[in-house]
Amino acid sequence: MDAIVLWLTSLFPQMAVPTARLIVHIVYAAILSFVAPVVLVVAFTYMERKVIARIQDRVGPNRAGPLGMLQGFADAIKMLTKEDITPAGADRIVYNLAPGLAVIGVVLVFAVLPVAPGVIGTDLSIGILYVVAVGGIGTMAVLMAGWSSNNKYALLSAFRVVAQLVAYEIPMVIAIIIVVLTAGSMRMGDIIAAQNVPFLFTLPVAFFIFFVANIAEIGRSPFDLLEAESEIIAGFHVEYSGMKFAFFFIGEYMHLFVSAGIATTLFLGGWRGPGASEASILGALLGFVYFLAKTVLLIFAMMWVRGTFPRFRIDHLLDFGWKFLVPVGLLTLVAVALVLKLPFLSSPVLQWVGLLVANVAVIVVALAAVSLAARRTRSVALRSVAGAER
Amino acid sequence: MDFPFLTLITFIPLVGAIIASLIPGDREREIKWFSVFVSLIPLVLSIVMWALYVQTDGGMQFMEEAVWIPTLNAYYRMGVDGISIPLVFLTTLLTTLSLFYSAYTIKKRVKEFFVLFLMLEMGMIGVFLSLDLVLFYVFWEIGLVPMFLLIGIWGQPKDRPQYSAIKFFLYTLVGSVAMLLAFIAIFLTTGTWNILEISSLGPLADSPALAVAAFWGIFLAFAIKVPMWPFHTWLPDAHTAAPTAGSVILAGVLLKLGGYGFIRILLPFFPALFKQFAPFIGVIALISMIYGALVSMAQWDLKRLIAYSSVSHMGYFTLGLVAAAATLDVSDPLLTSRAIALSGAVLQMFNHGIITGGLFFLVGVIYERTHTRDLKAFGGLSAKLPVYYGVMMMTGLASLGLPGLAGFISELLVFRGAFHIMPTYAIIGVIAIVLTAAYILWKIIQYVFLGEFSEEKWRAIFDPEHWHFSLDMARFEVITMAPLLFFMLLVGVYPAPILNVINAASTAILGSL
Amino acid sequence: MEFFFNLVPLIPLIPLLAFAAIVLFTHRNNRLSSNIAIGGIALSTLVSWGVVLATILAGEHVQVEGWELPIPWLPTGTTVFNTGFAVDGFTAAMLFMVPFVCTMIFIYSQGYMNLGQPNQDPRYARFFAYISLFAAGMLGLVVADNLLLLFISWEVMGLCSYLLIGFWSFRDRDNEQHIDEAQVKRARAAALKAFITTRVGDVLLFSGLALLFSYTGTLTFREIFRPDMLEHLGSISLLGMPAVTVIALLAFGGAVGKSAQFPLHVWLPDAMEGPTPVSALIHAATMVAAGVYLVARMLPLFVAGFETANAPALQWVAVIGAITAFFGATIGLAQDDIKRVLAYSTISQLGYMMMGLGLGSLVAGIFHLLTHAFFKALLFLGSGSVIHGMEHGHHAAGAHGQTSQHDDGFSANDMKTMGGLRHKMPRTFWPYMAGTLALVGIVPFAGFWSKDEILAEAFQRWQESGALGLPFWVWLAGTLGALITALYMGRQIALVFWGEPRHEAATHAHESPNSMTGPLMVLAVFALIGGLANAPFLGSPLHHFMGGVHEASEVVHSATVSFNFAVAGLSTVVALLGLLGGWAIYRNYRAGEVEPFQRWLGPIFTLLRNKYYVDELYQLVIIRPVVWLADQVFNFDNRWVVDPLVNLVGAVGRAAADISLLFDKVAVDSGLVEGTAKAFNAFGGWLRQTQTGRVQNYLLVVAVTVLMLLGLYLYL
Amino acid sequence: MIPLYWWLVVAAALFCIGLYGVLSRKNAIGVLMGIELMLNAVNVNLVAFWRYVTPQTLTGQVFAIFVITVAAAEAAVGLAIIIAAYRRRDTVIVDELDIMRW
Amino acid sequence: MPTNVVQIVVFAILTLMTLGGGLGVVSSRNLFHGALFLVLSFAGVVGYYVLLDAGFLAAVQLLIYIGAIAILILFAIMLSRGLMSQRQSQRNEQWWIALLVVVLTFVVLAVVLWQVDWPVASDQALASPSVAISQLGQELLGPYVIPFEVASVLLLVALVGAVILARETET
Repeated sequence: MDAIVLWLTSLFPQMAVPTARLIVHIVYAAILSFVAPVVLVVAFTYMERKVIARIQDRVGPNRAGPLGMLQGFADAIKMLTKEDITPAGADRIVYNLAPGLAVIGVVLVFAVLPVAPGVIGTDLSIGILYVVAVGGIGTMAVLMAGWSSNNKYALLSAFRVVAQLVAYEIPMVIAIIIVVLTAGSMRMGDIIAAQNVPFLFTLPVAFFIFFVANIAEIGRSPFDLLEAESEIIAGFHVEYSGMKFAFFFIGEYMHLFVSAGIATTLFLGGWRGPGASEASILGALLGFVYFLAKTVLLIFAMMWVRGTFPRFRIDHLLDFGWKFLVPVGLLTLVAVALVLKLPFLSSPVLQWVGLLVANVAVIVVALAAVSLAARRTRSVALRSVAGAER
Repeated sequence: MDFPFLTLITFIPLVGAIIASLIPGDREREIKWFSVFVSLIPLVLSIVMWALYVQTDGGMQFMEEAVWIPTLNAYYRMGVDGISIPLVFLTTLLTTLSLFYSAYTIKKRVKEFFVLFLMLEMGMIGVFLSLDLVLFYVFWEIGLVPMFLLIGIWGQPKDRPQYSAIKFFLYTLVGSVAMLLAFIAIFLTTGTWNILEISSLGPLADSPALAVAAFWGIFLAFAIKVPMWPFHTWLPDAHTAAPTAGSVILAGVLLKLGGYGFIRILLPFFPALFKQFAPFIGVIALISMIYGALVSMAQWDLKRLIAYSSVSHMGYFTLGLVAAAATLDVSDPLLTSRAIALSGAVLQMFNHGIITGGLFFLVGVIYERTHTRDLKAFGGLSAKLPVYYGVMMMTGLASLGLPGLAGFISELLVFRGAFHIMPTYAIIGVIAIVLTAAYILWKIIQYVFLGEFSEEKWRAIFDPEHWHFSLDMARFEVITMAPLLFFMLLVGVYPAPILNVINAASTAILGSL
Repeated sequence: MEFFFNLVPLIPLIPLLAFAAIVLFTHRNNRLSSNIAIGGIALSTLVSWGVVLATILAGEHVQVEGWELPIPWLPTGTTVFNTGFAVDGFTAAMLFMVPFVCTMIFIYSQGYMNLGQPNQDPRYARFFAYISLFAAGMLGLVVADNLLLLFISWEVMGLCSYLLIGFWSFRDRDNEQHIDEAQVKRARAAALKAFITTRVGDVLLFSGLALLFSYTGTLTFREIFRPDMLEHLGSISLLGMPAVTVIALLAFGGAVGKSAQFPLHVWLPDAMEGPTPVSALIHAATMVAAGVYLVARMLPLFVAGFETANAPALQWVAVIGAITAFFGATIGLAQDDIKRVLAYSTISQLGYMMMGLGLGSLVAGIFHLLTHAFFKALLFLGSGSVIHGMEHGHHAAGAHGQTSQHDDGFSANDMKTMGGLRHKMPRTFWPYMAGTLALVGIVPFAGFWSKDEILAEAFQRWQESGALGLPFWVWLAGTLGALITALYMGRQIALVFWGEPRHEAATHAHESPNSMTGPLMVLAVFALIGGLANAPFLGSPLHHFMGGVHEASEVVHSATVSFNFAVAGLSTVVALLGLLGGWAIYRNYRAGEVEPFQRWLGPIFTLLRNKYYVDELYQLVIIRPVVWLADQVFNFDNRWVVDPLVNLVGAVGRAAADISLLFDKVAVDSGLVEGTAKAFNAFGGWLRQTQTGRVQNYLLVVAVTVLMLLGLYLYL
Repeated sequence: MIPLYWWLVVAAALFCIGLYGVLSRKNAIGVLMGIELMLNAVNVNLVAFWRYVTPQTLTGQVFAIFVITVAAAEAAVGLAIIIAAYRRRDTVIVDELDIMRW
Repeated sequence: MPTNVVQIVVFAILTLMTLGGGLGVVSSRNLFHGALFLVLSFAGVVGYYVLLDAGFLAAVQLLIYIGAIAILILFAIMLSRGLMSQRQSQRNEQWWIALLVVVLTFVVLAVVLWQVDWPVASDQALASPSVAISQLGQELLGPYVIPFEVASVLLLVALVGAVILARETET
């Protein structure tokens, strides 16, 4: 980004550097806020439908445009032309505020997402904390939507959303803390710089937790309880239609992208890759490509998960969050902190190995505990069954 | 730093109470035995401490000191001398026995009972150990609340437990407030809360009126707790209403808090004033002794009788104290007499704790079986409950001061001191001894145990459905009483081990006034 | 010989251990328990006699100066109080008598309590535990080297006395048939009376002890009796007297209670409610002797500061002793209960001992104590044997269907139901006769020598002073007492052993078991020869043995009184006259007749006999009008002055107690305490109106307050 | 830079608004919200003082963090109490929760 | 230091948000709206923190006040929804006294705050505030470690307490 600023000042010598920077930022923000949503939503709906279709042994969209590529645009147009309804008895202001807030909450995260070397809205010293903090806005939007719809199902859904988001925010934050601990900074740039070996390989447990929690945060299958059609029709946005519904839709897919992007930054080394550097435009472009590739890969993984796993029951979902992810996360946190403080693991390589070993140990312990608990539950269940028979 | 005996003894019960409060309330067995176990720890520690205590030195030992509330200049100061060691031991012993006894007899709200009891123990021990007025006051008040609840919640419904509990609470609180004001006055003039330091400074020397006020303020608090006539009327009510273990602790330890306060605080702070008022306080002591004995004699309620006997017996203590304070002469024949009187007073506290504690246990024994304490309802029980008869006989005899048992030694020492220093008082006080024999033998022994055993009368009061142990004293009751009987005999036959420490401390305290 | 001295602590300890063993372990096994008790006391006797032997062999150095074993016991101020044991001639003399008599009585008890019989006492083992404890107390008292240990033992005996008098004071209807309810009540009253009455004396002693302790800082006899200490005590003035006299009088108060001296003697006749061995053991031979022992032991205190002849404390002892000796004897004259006669005889004889001591003669008093212990134990045991025989006879009669058991008012103790028993119970009769002769004072029985020494002492003192002063009256009382003693003993043996049986029970009475008669015979031997211990023609060996124990105090001197034939002759004649007279008068007395004495003495006899009506009073029988003079004197004793005094104190005490209670409830509790509470309650009721229960109200108040404070702070 | 006084006055205003909420709202949740406002006002003050008086040491921020902690705890417990009261007594109107009256 | 116009404008907007939100909180009849106003007010405070160079606190404020407390409040409001009739007045009867007191308090505070001469740091110091988060961490775990631990215990207790309080009574 500094490169662009330089380029701009060289192009317009009379332009002051701060002004140039301001212009660049505004342009960047505009791209992120207006262009990215549309592009991303269209691209990812297409991709998702294709992927799911493949998994389910179907072809997927194939009518609109070549290979059905224009399907997304078609849907968008359909959305825009639909009737905009505000239900009677709804809390009008809140009802209308909610969809916008849903998008804003996500867009704000873009500000600290390093999409390429040197390309970042602002590299805050508390970058990752900011991401977490802003995440609350999305929750707020859901609550507002659910409440203001004056619809029983919408409200129930909102409750579920909050319960789920609160529950999974904690393991997510723990995973982030593990990363921050290892990187020694909350600044996105520093985190990327710390990943000579991507954290995926040194902190697999943290990655797993983060990944799972992320899926839950977005509310995608198998954690899509909030919009479980069979239980609560379609969730908090059941009363929404047309453009307002589209906003939620956009918000969701942007959230998908952003969280995948954050995961990339935290665990896959962000834009890093051979040849990527801040020094040249080319290097930056290369970095962007790496970033995009990694992100898409993660999104693909999420879709894969969606296509593979059945939906959780609500109590299982909460149990999984509170009784598995949180304890495992805490255990990992302690283990990682210990490894980092061990004096004889001075060299980076040794430290990587140590971290990996600690993570593997945590996995073993966690699996052992789970299997033990499962066995006990099963025996209790069997016994109660036997008692019932007798 | 040395092994922190005092802190551990004081706070282990608290830790135990906290842990016990975390045990689910329906696991009564675990709560009961855990509490008993916890109370054993301070008991063992106090015994070890006694063994390690250097007996030839009458001063404070095992001192601990730490800054506590800097803005108040209050310190966490603890220490024991020969006065407090027997009392601490008495507290831990009686607590353990009470908990053990209660483990069998308390049926309702078990958890609260045991938790409160342990907290009570902490408060009581704290009073005996603290050497800082703030700390002293805090512990003093801590003990109040659990006792209040013990009386109020576990009291016998027909004895108006709420009334009694509130009476107890208010009485003590009035005294506490007066004491607190006096403490503050002392602090404002001396700038320290350190009991030892204040003792050596002699507070309020330059404002006699204030000193007198402070003296009587503190006196009131301790006199109510002891209790002296005419501040005693809370005692029979509280005793009657309290559950057995509560009565035991009330008589055995709580009354000693007042006595201890007299020796540790009032006497060293205001020796001259104490001397000045000694004739008056001596009269109060005599009234307490004789009046308590007379009222005991007129009672038909066994527990109330013993409660009044406490008033009488603590009168002996007061007499000893007054004798020790009635002169400030430290030359030898007089100093010896004063030290003997003070030792006798302290020993009287210890003995009273053991004996009257035992008597209350024994009342509990019969009460658990019959749910009555009316002396007229019994008769001829010695044939039916021979072991109980024997134990009661021994305890009663110890109480009336039969030589060879504990009560005699302290009475002897008290009178030995008093006869030298204030002979007139001693001669009058002797009357109480005869009266004591009369009410113990006439009322308790004769009405309960002697005479003809009547099957109909017994069947009317005995309730076999609620009593699951043997008719005569059950094993746990015997175990509860055994240590007390042992100490009655030990102190009566060979008091040197306990008197050594007491005597050294008394001599030291009187010598330094 | 030092070996035996080292065993001294064992003497009281062995019976104590026996007591503990029985109470704790063997109380379910009756035979084992009694054997333990007997074995314990027998062992103790052996040790004691060893000590006595050692003392005799050790010569004057031990006999006079004593052997001591101090034990540090009680730290007092800057000093340490020692307790311990000591043996000197005096102690040794007591040690010869006490455990031996005890042993005899223990053995006797085994039979008396019907070991192995169907009517064995249900609390058999407990009985032996008590008497073992008693023996421990008495022995501890004897070997104590200080007043405190003495006092402890003293009280232990008091306790045992209480327990044993009240031994039949409760009953279990399931197990006991032979105890009637009246007896239960009497036993209860008697036990309590005994304990409280002696306690009055004890408190006096306790005060004396505390005073002594206060002034001297020690209670060890040897140190108290040091001349400088006595001088120091004599120099302190207390209540207008030398302190030493006050202390001595207080100690004598204790002795009066314990030894049943006038006016605290009332408990002793009632104490006969206990089993007979108890009467023998405690109320005749040993415990009551403790008072005498105490006075003897403390004799230097009584004398200190004065000439022996006019020491006020000592004079009191003599006066009280003389009064008791005479009065006790007269009452004994009119009693029908065989044990009561002996009880009053005991009181009277104790008076003799006090007389002896009061005259300043240690040896005279103690000599009589020793001989009296033997023959009085013998008499009591004999009477027990008689009663036992009568009871069996009664049972046998009941079994023959001639009388029903409970409703005829039969008392096995009543001499007027007996008669002619010398043929039925010969092995009881002969020892009993020996005891009687000893008590009456016929040559050469023990009582003659000892009583004579006292009378001789008094006589000599009278001769020395030459006036009709105190010694004369003492001598007169003694001699008249001897006459009356002989009279009532003559009456007794005549009623019991001569004449015809006056009741079915006496007809069917038969001899007691060997365990009972055996001790009687042994004791009879001592009653016969015991007097030789200090017989003048043998050179008064006892005098030499123990006479010097108080020499060190430099105030008590031992001088031998020479044998005075005039005195001895007079008393022998008097005794023979009385004995034969009594025997002759009552020999042919028949059931239902008016008593000869009553016929002759008229009102005086009724006066004496009213004692009997008091017993009836306890049994709730109406007292008939009697001659008013007799009534006056009797009442003086039992209804107006002495007994009522005790009762009055009790009544006043109870009234005071009730008033105190009332005062406590009405004034202190309701008025002061609850009034305060009510005032606060009203104030609180008014104040609680502010308690709206609304948080925001409270908060608003807080806010306004803060605002106001802020304003104050800013603008003031 | 903006003068310190402005910050303080704004914080005071926020505090007073919160206080008014606490004192006047009927609904317990409203009261709680008022409390939150007051706590925020305090925090603004703390941070402002940090920035203007002791910018070199972070004491002000530290205290703000503690206040936030307390606020979080207070909100959690307060709301739990309100919910519990609502369950029992079927009301969240503060004036109706007056069993402590007299 | 000179006052920047942009800063003043931003300050004014934030103040509007904060105080306006606050007034909305205390005055809105609809409690849900009140809660949303609360969020607005919190957002304004977030802006204040940014303006005061306390970025970390801003994030924390966002995370905790908006992300947690506000949501909790919304939650509670929704749970007790049945009682919120809009017609009923949301003010109790003492509101006017309260208003009086509050206004007075504000006046007094404003005057007092004006009168006090605040010891503002030197310009140089003002120009370079310490904003390093690591320093904050060191402060928390250094001099303030005990309050820090106490706060953590407080949170735990609050957590447990809230759970117990809100739990359905088992029947």
